[in-house]
Amino acid sequence: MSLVLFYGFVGLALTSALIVVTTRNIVHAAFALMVTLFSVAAFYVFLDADFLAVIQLLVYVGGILVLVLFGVMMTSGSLLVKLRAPVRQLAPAAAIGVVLLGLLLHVSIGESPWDQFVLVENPDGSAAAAIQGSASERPSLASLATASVRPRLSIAYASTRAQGEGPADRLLEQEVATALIGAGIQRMYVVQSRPDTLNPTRHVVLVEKRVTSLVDDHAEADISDEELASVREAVAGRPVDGFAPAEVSRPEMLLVTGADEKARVALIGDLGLREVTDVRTVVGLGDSVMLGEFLLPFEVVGALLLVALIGAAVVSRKELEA
Amino acid sequence: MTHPIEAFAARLRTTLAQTTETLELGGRWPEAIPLEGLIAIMLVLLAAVSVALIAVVPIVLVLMERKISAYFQDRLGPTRVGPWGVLVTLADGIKLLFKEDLIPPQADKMLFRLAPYVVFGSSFAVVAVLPPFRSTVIGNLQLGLFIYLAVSSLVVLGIIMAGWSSNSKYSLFGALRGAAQMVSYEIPLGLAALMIVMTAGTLNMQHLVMDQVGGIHRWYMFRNPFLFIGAGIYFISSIAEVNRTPFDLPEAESEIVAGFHTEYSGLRFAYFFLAEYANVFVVSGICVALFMGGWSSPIPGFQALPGIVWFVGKVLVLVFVMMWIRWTVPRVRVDQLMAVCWKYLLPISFVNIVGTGVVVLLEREGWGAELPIGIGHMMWIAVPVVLLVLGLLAFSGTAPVRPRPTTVGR
Amino acid sequence: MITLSHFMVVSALLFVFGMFAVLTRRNAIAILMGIELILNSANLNFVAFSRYVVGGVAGQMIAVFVIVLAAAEAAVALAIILDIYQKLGTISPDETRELKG
Amino acid sequence: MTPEEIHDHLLDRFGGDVVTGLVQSDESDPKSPVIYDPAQSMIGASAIADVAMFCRDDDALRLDALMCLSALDRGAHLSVVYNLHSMAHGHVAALRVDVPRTAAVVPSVERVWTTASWHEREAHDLMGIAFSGHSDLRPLILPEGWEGYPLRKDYEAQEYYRGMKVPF
Amino acid sequence: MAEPATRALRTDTMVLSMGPQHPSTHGVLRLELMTDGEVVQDAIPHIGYLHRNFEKYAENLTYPQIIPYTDRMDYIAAMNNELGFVLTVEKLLGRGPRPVEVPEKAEYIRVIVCELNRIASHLLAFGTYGLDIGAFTPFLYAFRDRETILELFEELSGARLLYNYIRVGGVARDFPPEFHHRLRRFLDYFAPQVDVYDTLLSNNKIFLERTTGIGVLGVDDCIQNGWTGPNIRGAGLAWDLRKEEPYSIYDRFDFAIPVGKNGDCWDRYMVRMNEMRESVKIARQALDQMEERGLLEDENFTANVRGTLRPPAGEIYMRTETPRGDLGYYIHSDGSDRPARVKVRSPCFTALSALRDMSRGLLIADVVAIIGSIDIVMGEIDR
Repeated sequence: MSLVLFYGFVGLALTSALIVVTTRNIVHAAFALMVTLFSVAAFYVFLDADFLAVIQLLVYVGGILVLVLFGVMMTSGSLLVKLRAPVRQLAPAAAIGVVLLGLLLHVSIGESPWDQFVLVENPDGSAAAAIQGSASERPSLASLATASVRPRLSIAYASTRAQGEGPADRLLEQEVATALIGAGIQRMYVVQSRPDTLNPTRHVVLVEKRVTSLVDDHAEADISDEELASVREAVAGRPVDGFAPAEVSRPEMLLVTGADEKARVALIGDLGLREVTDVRTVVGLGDSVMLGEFLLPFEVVGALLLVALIGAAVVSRKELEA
Repeated sequence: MTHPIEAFAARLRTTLAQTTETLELGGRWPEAIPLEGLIAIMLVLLAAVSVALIAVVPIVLVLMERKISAYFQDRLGPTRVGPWGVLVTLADGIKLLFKEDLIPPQADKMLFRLAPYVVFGSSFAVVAVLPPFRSTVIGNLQLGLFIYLAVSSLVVLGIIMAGWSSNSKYSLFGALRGAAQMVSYEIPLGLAALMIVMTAGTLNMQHLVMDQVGGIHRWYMFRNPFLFIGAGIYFISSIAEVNRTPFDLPEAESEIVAGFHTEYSGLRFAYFFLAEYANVFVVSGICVALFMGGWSSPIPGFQALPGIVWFVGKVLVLVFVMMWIRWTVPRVRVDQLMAVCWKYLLPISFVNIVGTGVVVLLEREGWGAELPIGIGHMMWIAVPVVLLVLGLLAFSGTAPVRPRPTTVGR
Repeated sequence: MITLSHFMVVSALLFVFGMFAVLTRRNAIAILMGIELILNSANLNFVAFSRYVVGGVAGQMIAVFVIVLAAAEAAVALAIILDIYQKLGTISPDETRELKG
Repeated sequence: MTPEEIHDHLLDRFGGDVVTGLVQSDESDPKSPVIYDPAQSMIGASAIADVAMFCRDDDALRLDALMCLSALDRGAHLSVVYNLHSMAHGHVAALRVDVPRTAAVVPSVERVWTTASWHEREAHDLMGIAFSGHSDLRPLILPEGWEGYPLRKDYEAQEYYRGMKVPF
Repeated sequence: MAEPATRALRTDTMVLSMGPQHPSTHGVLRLELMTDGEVVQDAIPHIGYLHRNFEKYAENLTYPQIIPYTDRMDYIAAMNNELGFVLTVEKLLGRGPRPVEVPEKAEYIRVIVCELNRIASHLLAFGTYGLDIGAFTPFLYAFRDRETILELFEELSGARLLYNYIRVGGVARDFPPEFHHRLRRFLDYFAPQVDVYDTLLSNNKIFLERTTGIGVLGVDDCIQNGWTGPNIRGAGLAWDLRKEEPYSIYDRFDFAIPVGKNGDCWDRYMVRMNEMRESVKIARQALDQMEERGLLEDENFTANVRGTLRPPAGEIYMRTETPRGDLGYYIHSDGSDRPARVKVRSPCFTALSALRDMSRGLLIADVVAIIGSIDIVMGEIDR
């Protein structure tokens, strides 16, 4: 079903891109560009980059396209100017286009090198080892889990509240367990956090009495009180391993203890797979990543945007005194 | 690779379980129901909810607007169609249905037809993000609030398309004015929403609401003074976003007739009309979810009625205030409109963001831990002091009193 | 099953269309649209690769930067185009030959 | 000052050939008196602009408000009557210019009183008096291309106006 | 206006024609706006869409027959038009052999009726000005109160808008029984209502923002442009014909003239609002004086002139204070029963003539605000 949707969007994107290139009416071109950008946002959703899809919608379609439309309106006087270049210019451009297209298609469809291996990181983060994955199949979790190195894993979504026992859930549970075992993790507690009615800034943390042991095939066992206390203490109120208490307020949360018994908190997004880098899971793109590794580039880009804004305003200011 | 389907089915199960749990049917769904069955149920549920919202909401709001404006203006409003004029919107709809759909001569036919659907579509797409129920049936989207901002910026495109394609000076004027107004008021709107994201830490609307459960003191609006001002800014820019008086410049009757939908008639005009009222509902819905505790009840500990009743009640209060403003306040001029946004709303919201940032930081550092109530609430003590200082400043210099005309006896 | 090569084909086509527009269009703003198409196809490739091959969020981050830069570039480009339109009354790249020696 | 005193003031300022006479009401025959409520000073057509400027700027007169500018068709000739009023002194005066029916040209007083510009355009439309020196004498009330001057006694409505039958 | 040579670059001035069917042009006025974006560079008014040539009619009708046509000029304040014409004719007759003696009751009825009409006209101005600026509710309140006045007129003269009530030598009909009670009850009800309107619109921050400082015209510019009535009083000159050249029995009443300060839209609007209060005072004093002098029971309300009306030959000019300013009648009679020429000096005609200079460089919304503030009626401009 999602394949049909995907091909639908591909058709939409390509036809509207064609319209942008060939139509004589500049305004039609602008609105065709809108459709193209819209379908590119759809592709991002297919690539699990939904945060990026929304950014694309907001910045590109809502911002830049409106800017272009204003530009078109301002210079609408020149609308009727012939948009078509004379044939003398069309031929070479078309030729270059075809050659380039052939090159790109060869690269993307033929046996291309990077299907052969999956980039993984060694524990010390150094050289990446190559694992022979099946060409087009996305490397399944199981094959990764057995790798001796610490793999970049995807943890399937495991709902900790619904305790669903359906076949799909069992499968998901299985994938989670294998992935965590691969990362050297034994026990999985289920943590439920509810905002404290009395003191708004603190969070009462309920730790389920049951624990799922990952090693012996999901046996559910009640845990002793002091272990419950230790886990609760590990999570409640104090930042655990880099997560501020606010993070803890999420209801669906999975607490896993590593081999060295140090409690680590893994936050599970509910929209399919999330990349897990050394277990300190990151939920999609929106949260700490942006402020984590990519903080400096963001500041630079922010400054650049400001400069562009002021420059544009100065340049387009109409000479009032004229 | 079927992972989206798996995730979909899993979430489907959880939400179905939640609904049965709230309806006290014991949350265990038998595994017997196949995957396709689950999906079918989900789609039916989704369709039912959205159709209900699409059909019912504008009709109620249009009637509400006409009745309320009538009572403001000391008249009765529609009374003929149905008891107390309740069916007047249906009558309007039918009338518009049978009215002839004119397309102006040199209009850009294709865009002219497309514009209403773009505006109508993007206004209604935001309904998916609203968290009206205790257990979200529609979509537990991780990026709910962000999606709202993105989709609401699409309406601008629809308006420009409508204005450009109807090939008349007035509609082009209205469209450009509308686009400029909505684009510039998106910024304070976004900043106000950003403040909530900073305090709550999540973009998921359902989690925002759950953080406000438990009575009026838990509402973000009253958490700290900065958020209170943020709620004010959000409300003002949402009025501008929906093009209602005092910011209804795109359809300023007295200046440019009816703005971008001057040339529309019949069913196409009905789309614009419905879209406007749906937008009013959606914008106040988001405001309720963000600042006024969504489906939670204002009285601590008393959540007798289901979530939807509280939610719709609060939304109707907000819509009433919007209508109240519409029928008393005159219209702002174009440059004053821009001045309000760029010279007043934006600087205030920047200050607010810094303020909220400080509050969030202090709370995270654990400052508020030992205080009886949160640090945000403690800040309310500072408000009267600030007002006092501002008052002294304002009245220290003699403010220029409006020169009233002197009645010169002869 | 949607594989990496699907996305690469789509972005290749988008890229070619964009380039074709840049080369042949006689209106500065149409050229600007062509550039937007090229940037989008690049973004698509970045995200596709980060999803299928590399993992992690680096690819998406680059895409965000590209979008931000596209915004800045569009703003400045349009300002210049408007200025040219004010001065010369036309924005077709052939006729704006004022700087020619 | 009464209109008569103003007339004398103008007379000794401009002399007999410019201020040609005073039209006053005479109630000699009680049965059929002739009433000129504001007495009118007859002014030579060519000098009206300077007289008007003098009326406005002279300290004794200071007739700064043009109350009404009326064009009349007196059969033999057309005449333009300027009713003036002084806000400062409060007195009222009337100037009158008679022009032959065929060559009806009167210098414009637009520069003296701004309000005269529309009054003169209206007089030109309806009575056919051309005001020389007027900034833009486009038709004000009548549609473009309307033949004839409606307020003249000998006015015949045209048969068709742009294909539309005129006399209904 | 030739394109200024200095502007090297081609600005895209767009010609936007506002009217003649347009919600805010108060009748059939076409405004040709040269706009550069929102800023108006030139606003050329085109009038003549409502031109019926009253002056040609007047030359072919006898004096009593002309009165109904004077209503059709300023159809919102018809009584004041009629009064102007009738007073001019009576003044002309007064200088002739058979002067007309208007009974005292008729004089009082005329004053009451004209002041009521002034209130109704200002109410309409207040309501439509709210609409121009964007506030919808004041319009409803204004028209609700105006309705009571129109009902009073209907009871008195048979018509709501075009009354044909004032005649040479008196009025057409006497007060119906109990009329003065209803009138007094309306005046007592209406006096505090004006304060309600003040709170509704006058002191509203956005209304102030939209009207103060817009369309400013100094006193001497007003005189130059021939502005009269509330427009010139808004600029600061206390010029009211009822006080300057008291006609009929206005000198028996004590009322004030509201005057503005800096001649902007808000001042003109505020002058009209205060004038309504003054008109209520005048009407009340008139009613009291009628009761003191026992005129209510008095029968003769008209001098019922016998035979055809033949004023003496000659030319006369007289003006009266209508809600829009000085309405002047210039009558040239040749002794017959038909006037040789009737020229009407209309206050709105001169008010609109100044619009072009005032609206250069403003925004479209300001031009709409200015048109609303000078309160024009196209019937009177086109005649």
